[in-house]
Amino acid sequence: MRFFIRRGIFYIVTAWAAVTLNFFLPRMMPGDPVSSLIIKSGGQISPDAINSLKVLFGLDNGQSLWEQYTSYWNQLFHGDLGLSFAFFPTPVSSVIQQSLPWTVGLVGIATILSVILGTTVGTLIGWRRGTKADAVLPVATFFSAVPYFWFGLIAILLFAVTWDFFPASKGYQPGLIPAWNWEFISSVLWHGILPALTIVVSSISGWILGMRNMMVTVSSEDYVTVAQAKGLKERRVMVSYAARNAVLPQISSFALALGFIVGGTLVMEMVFSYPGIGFVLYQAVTASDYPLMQGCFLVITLAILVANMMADVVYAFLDPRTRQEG
Amino acid sequence: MPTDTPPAGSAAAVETAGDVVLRAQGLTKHFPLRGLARGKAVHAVDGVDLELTRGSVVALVGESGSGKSTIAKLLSLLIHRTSGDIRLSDKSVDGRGRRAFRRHSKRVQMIFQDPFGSLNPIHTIRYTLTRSVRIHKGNLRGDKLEAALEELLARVQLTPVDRYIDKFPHELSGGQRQRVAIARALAADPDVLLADEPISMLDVSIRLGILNLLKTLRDDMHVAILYITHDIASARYFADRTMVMYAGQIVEQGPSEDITQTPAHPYTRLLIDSAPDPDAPARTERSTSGEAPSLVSPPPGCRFAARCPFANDLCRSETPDLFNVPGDDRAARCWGYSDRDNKPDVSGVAKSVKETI
Amino acid sequence: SSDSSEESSNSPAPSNSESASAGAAVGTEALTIGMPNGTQTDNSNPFVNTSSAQSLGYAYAIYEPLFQVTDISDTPPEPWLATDAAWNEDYSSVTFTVRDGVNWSDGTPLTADDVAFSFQIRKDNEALNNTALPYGDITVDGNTVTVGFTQPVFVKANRVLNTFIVPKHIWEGIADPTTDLNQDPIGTGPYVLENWTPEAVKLVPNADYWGGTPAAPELLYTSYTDNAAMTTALVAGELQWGWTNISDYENVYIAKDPEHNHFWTPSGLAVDVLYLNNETKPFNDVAVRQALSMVTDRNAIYNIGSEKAFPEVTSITGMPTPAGNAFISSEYEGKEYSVDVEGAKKVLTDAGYTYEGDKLFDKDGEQVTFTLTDPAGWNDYVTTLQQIADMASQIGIEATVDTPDADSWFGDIAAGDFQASLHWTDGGPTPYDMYSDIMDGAYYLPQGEAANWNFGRYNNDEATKALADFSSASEDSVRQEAMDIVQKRFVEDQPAIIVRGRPASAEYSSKYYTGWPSDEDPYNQAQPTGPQASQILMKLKPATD
Amino acid sequence: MTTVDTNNLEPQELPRPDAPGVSHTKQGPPKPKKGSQFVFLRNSKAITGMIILGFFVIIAIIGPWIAPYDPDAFSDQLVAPPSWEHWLGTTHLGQDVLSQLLVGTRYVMIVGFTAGVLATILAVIVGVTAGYLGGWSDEGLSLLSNIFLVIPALPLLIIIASSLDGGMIVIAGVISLTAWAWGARVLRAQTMSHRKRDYVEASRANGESTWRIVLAEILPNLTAIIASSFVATVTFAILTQVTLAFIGVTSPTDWNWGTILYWAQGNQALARGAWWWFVPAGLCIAAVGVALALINFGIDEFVNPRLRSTGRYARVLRKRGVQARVGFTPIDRGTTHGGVAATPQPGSPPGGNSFAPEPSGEIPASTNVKG
Amino acid sequence: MTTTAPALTNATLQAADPILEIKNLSVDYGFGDDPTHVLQDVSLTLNRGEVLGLAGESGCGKSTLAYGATRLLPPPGVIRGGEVIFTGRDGVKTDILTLNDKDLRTARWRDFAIVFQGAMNSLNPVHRVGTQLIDAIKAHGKTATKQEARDRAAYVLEMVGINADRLKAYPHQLSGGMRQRVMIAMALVLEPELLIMDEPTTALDVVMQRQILEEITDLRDRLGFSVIFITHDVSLLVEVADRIAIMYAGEIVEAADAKDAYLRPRHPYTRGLLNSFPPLRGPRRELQGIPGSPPDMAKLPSGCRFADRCPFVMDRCRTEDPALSRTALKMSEPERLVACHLHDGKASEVPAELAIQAPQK
Ligand SMILES: Nc1ncnc2c1ncn2[C@@H]1O[C@H](COP(=O)(O)OP(=O)(O)OP(=O)(O)O)[C@@H](O)[C@H]1O
Ligand SMILES: Nc1ncnc2c1ncn2[C@@H]1O[C@H](COP(=O)(O)OP(=O)(O)OP(=O)(O)O)[C@@H](O)[C@H]1O
Ligand SMILES: [Mg+2]
Ligand SMILES: [Mg+2]
Repeated sequence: MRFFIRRGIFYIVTAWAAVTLNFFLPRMMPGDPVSSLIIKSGGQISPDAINSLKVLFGLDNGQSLWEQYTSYWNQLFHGDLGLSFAFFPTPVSSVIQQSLPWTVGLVGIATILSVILGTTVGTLIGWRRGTKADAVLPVATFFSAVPYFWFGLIAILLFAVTWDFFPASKGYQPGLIPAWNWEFISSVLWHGILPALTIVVSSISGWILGMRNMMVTVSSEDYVTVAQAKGLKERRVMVSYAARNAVLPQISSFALALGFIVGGTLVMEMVFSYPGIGFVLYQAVTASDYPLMQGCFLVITLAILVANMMADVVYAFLDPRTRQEG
Repeated sequence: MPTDTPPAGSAAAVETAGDVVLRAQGLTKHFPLRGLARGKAVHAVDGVDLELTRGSVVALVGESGSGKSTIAKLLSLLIHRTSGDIRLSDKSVDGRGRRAFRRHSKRVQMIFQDPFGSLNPIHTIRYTLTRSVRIHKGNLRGDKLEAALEELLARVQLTPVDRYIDKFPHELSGGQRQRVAIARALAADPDVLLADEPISMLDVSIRLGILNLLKTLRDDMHVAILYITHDIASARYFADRTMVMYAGQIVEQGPSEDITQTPAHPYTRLLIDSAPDPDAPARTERSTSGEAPSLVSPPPGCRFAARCPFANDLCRSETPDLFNVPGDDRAARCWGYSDRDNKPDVSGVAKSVKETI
Repeated sequence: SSDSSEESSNSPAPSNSESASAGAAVGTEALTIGMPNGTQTDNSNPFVNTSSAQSLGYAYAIYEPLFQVTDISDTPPEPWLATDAAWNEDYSSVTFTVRDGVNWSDGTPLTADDVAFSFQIRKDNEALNNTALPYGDITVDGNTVTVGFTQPVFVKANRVLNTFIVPKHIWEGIADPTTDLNQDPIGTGPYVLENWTPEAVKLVPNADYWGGTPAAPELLYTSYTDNAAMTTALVAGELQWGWTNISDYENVYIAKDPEHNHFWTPSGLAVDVLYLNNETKPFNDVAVRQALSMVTDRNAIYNIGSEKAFPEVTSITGMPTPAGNAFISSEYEGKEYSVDVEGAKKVLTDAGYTYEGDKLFDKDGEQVTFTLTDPAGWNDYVTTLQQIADMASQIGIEATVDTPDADSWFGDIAAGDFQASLHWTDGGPTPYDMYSDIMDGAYYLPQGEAANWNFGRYNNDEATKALADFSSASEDSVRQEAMDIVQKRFVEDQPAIIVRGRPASAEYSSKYYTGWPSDEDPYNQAQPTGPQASQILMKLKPATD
Repeated sequence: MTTVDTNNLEPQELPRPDAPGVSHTKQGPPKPKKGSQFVFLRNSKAITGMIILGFFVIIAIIGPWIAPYDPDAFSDQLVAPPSWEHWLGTTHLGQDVLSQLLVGTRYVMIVGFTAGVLATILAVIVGVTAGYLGGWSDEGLSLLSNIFLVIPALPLLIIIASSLDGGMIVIAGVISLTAWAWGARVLRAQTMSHRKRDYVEASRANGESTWRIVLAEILPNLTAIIASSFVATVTFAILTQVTLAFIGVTSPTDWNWGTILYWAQGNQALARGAWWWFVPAGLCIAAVGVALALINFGIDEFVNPRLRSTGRYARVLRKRGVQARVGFTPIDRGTTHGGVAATPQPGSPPGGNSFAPEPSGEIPASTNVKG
Repeated sequence: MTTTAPALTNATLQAADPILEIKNLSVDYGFGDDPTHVLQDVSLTLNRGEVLGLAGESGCGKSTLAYGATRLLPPPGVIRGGEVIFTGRDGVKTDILTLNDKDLRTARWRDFAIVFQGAMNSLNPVHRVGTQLIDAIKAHGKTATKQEARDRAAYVLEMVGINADRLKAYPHQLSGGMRQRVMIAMALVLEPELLIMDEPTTALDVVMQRQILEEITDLRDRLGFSVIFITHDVSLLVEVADRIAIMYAGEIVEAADAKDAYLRPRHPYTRGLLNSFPPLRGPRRELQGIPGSPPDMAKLPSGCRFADRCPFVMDRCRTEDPALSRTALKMSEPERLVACHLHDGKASEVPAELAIQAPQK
């Protein structure tokens, strides 16, 4: 029990620290939402509007930082994330609501795909090490070593522009109304393929490598040799004895990755004009949109913590040794 | 900071063979538990009295987990005791504070079980020994340092010195490494050597070499040695006195020869019976089974009661003290040797052993 | 043009009936309109720039202005929701006659009350008054509305005419118009909002539109994360209308479909100007400013920095042509910029500067250097700065380009903490805004205080007075006189270096619809995100081929 | 998080505790040779990586001198494809792409390595302190690193980088600030495992001071891990700075590979078909990335001897047609056993070394076995 | 696989019924150019029903021999030659080294099972003990139903003195001794004919060690399998084994009946080894042990590998590698083999310590 209380306290303190950091960081940036907006408009908004914008955003009442901080927590406890500046007066919560599912959906699926594929490939090449299959590794490494945006842009050029296989941007065909009908869903899937593939290809090497190395390490454990000595089928030894144990460290990495899914892959969303939260956060940053930044950070932080909590649980479930303590 | 401990050198000069250098009284160590069982503790060592005298070897035997290493660590002040007292040359020590700890470590040195682990793989022998010399003998340099190193290696019979001094641990055999570990301890010119299973990780054929080396140290330098082992035969071979530990307590103590030949405590007997012995006629009776009691909540009464063929209700309800056993300075923690009316009959212990001889 | 108020306000609404009849021809293709403005949220508040409605521009397909005005040509204001506007002598009050027969898309008729309310709401809510107009009394009389101002607003007249009108019966019930998402916008415009999704906003024709039926049966507004993504969409033909900066647009965009793809950059009276800090070295010396201007190769900038997308400024008054032709002082008529390295060097050496090797040293013996700043990420600006730095090196001045982040840059510029920086100016029907933004002493603030304009801290009483005269004069001749003075000061003092025009450009495709503004018919600028949107949408006709 | 983590990072280079005999043989723990803590660099993968990296380091040093043009210098050839004059073509300003690449290498390397060094120092300080001290200091420091792990790096970077307008060192510092936490976790776990080892206890018992134990006893044993985390951080730093430059967060006028891509993308190089402007910088980054990955493979194999044998023998084995598998020891009746007939021929007498209770004086039995 | 008529003449008289014959087994570590030749041409025969002890100090190749013979050596181990002939109860001989994967899998655990050194690592920490036991049963299709398999697992577990409800336990929930027993139970689950035990008791304390030894001896008597018992504790072997083979640096240097070897060592190494164990009973005496340390297997000296440490070393020891052959006292002990030049010549030339005669029966 104490174990869980300790973990609980740990998570709460982490969350508090992260939220606080998230509050102060944006405010330490130079500039303010109004000037950012004017700059961004590049002449569309006249500086004459500065005053009206200040009034609009409620930045004219001269609250001290501490007052803002306390009222921020107050708002948080009431589930109110405030109004976004960049999309004024849209509430932060609806900006997040609108963008989060896309990111979670696409990046989530891509990550899961990447993990499953990578782990499987890693299992195989780790098990049959020294065979030609090892050649997968340098190829995968190459794709993880190129910057994602570079890779993504070339992928767009090749697969969307040169050969018109996939759409170049957006989450679905503009004009479709989100609904649970085939037309919409197929459009979403169709638009998701290229971004998802690029994510998978560029992130898979880590999973392959991690699993392969663990497989190699675990393969030389005595219990694997014992399993072989028992005359078990090769598949069973590989899956149930070697991979089953080797996969444990992947879980924690996966949890971390899951957490970061929510952060979105900003670069992917930029490159593919994908309607996710990563790009929203980026816009919030460039617009000095504190409320939105805080909201995004909060969601990301919580997601990472929850993912880690889940990882703790799953890990305890998969590795009986850790259950001992709790 | 305790300042009453006299400088080590002078103390060493005064004391001669036979003097008690290190004495522990009621030494107790409870490791607090974490997690669910918080509030409870592992009673690793419970009320151990022990004396180390110059020029003699005391063996501490017992099964795995009985608290032997914990005693060694307590005596070297690597961990802090829960209660009890440790007196070095009759001065209580607790090693809090760096200087006090160093002073203690100068006189009480420890040798670890695993010579493969106790030498840092990335340092040469020269580095390891130089550090020890510098810590304990002042900042020697040049020829003086060289001479000190040479002398150390010569003492542990690693000669010619040049062949070993610049080697890394992995380039040496286990026996050689253990000698280096001993040399490191000797650099402090200690009065007490705590040898925690110094040979159990070594090849059979080189074990004796180390034991014989320790013997020389005892005889030539009058070092007091605590020899920890689970091999009771080697205790007989090497130690003057033997103490048998079971579940955190001393259950029997006395001269090694007496203990091995006429064990008084049923556990000692079990230990001796269990040791492989090609000379002994084939034993037919099955030995006692069962495992040591939990150290977290030790059962009331004698800790060995659950496995003891002689145990009666008394044993299961009241904790025995160390009672004197007939013989020269012997004692056993067994109700059988008390003068209680309802004491168990342990005559079978000595009898059965005598028969086998 | 410098039409008098009477003229402009009395001009009839010639094109309106035209567009109404043209509306009879209805196309079949949806018109897709895009902007590179990133994420959009379900927010159709027409007042705030941050709403999706403003960001994508569909607010202007729904809400209409009183007049359609344009800065790019001397086309007179076109009456729209008002049929007439009458200014008083000093432009401190205007009376609008509201058009009859206009209905809101919920069926309620448009009244003078709605118009008055639309001004009143801006007056009452400072947050909504983003044109910073000094509203005075607002009164209704029958179907006329009189809007008073506390100061003359001659130079802001277009902004007044351009004001879009919102329905009183809706907005008066809204507690806080600044934070209302207005997700069900009711306007008078040719289109109504059909549905809103993050990827696209769909608008369909307003069945009851006063001006007829628009040609496009459906508008799809969509947003891209950046220029590149939007360019890809434009090139692919997914988009028919929008505005983004396309590098090498001729090859990248036009060449893909030369017959239909258009990139139109009508010159207005806004410019990109290199602000020089008149209060610090080296630009506190007019000679250096002059010399730098003399070696600034505006043609090269046109070709490279602007990638031919922005018109070159040729008149030495910095006035973009042809939009500014009418305002150019007779003294400078026909005088054009030309690169004159030797002349520049002479100016410098005459002023006491010396050369050592090819490095320029000032009177104090210090080498002349300066830093050009503009935010990282503003590609065309930074490229232009690099060109200018290159040009400065021809006269021995060592210039470096620095790219701080946008926020710090913005702060530094306002506070006058810079040496040279490329910035835009406002446009307007007259060159007043342009010059005022550059050199109006009324904007002058000491260094360290955040100025709204005149970042270069030019402070010349003559120029300041001339600008004030221009804005408050009620006679054209007085204005021209004032404008002549302003230009003379600009040319002689060279407080800043105008490098190019800053038009309101747009891309559009005539594949499905024609009738876009163009050089042949420059009735307004072509961006989809301004009040002109309703005008353009009504001018469109289905392509006949 | 921590539960997971320690399992993950359980030291793998420990000698098998149950087989003390092996440690003086080839299978033993890392064998540092005198004067060289970097034996892992002898690994062939690591060598390849080092060569590639070395190439770029040299470019970083001499790049600005061997660049054929000033990377800022304009020319009349705008967006020209590769030619003799401009091997990698030109940009929209007629600048020479090759020169930009050569000049830009320095920035990339300096930021990458500075960030790597800074982050590694931070990681070592936090990780080793937490791991060695344990208790509350550990809890606190772990919390700190967890917070830095939890905060999404890229937005944080954008915020910080854009608020300090930055030269390379600032950028490097900012990157290192977001990059140290992972390494600290790894090092903490490693330190904890070392702290419990006998040699640490032994030097403590011998009277060594705490700081000396940490610096002289534990830290050198972490060399490989530190090196590996350093290399990983450098990779991260390079990719991050390039991404930052590409997004336009850092100054696009300081030449590096990211700014090349920034200008290329900003001027729609790909749409224009100016591949020479966009592709080479990406490939350079990939080359450095792969080089660093190879070095890390080398370190991995050094740290984990089980990985080592795989790589080392893979080719030899493939040539011989045998496969090293767990549980099925390969049989290779090759020719290396001089003199001794490795393959028992049916009917041939077993060597004189046979041990079986045999009748005296007789010719040993022969058994005929058919496969 | 079939057998030809054995060419044994009077060997049949000895009732030699080999179950496992290792012939000329050579094993290398390392696939590269410079492998360590750990075993070279080692031969060893195990008879049916016998407990064969394999002793020798750490690193001399005991495990390598056992795993090599069953092809379980982990990489980089590689078998460079030899044969390992297993004779089933039905008399069919198979060479384990030539079996294909499938046949080898089938033979494993059914014909010969192994208890690995260190039970800590031999059980998969993430699977329940029961699962791991049942795995082996199912892999060989020994039982039809799950329930039968579970019953069988429970049965063997009780056989080694562990309550059947421990089937549900995870390895970490068991003590070291229990884990070791689980391993033994697992090895016995298919009633193999041959059991190889690699130091099954080293990690345990003496009390536990004795219990387990007794159990093994019991089970052997009941089930009648043959055992290869590996340890470095010779005194232990003398108690459990029928026959002992002493290994030194990858070679078998002496092989003899257990008691014979203990009482009358013929090889100087055996003698030294026995002299290294202080006796628990009987007179206390000074022991010398064996000076020096074993050679590095990677760079073995030429000649006799023990020469450097041998008190009786002769010149030829340094050049000639002695073959494992009969002792100088051939006639009186026909079954003993020793690899020592001292025994090449006449019995009278053997130093007295190495020529102790057996008391006449
Ligand atoms: N740091 C610790 N925290 C908690 N419990 C401990 C700690 N150190 C030792 N113990 C426990 O104390 C008891 C005694 O341990 P100790 O190491 O002294 O035994 P030992 O007799 O040396 O055993 P061995 O022969 O296996 O070395 C054991 O039950 C052990 O689990
Ligand atoms: N992977 C390996 N690479 C190189 N040499 C090895 C390897 N594994 C074992 N060896 C060497 O092979 C020899 C025999 O090892 P083996 O494990 O068979 O010894 P052992 O007699 O079983 O020792 P122990 O009593 O310690 O178990 C040893 O010298 C060892 O160093
Ligand atoms: Mg111990
Ligand atoms: Mg072994």
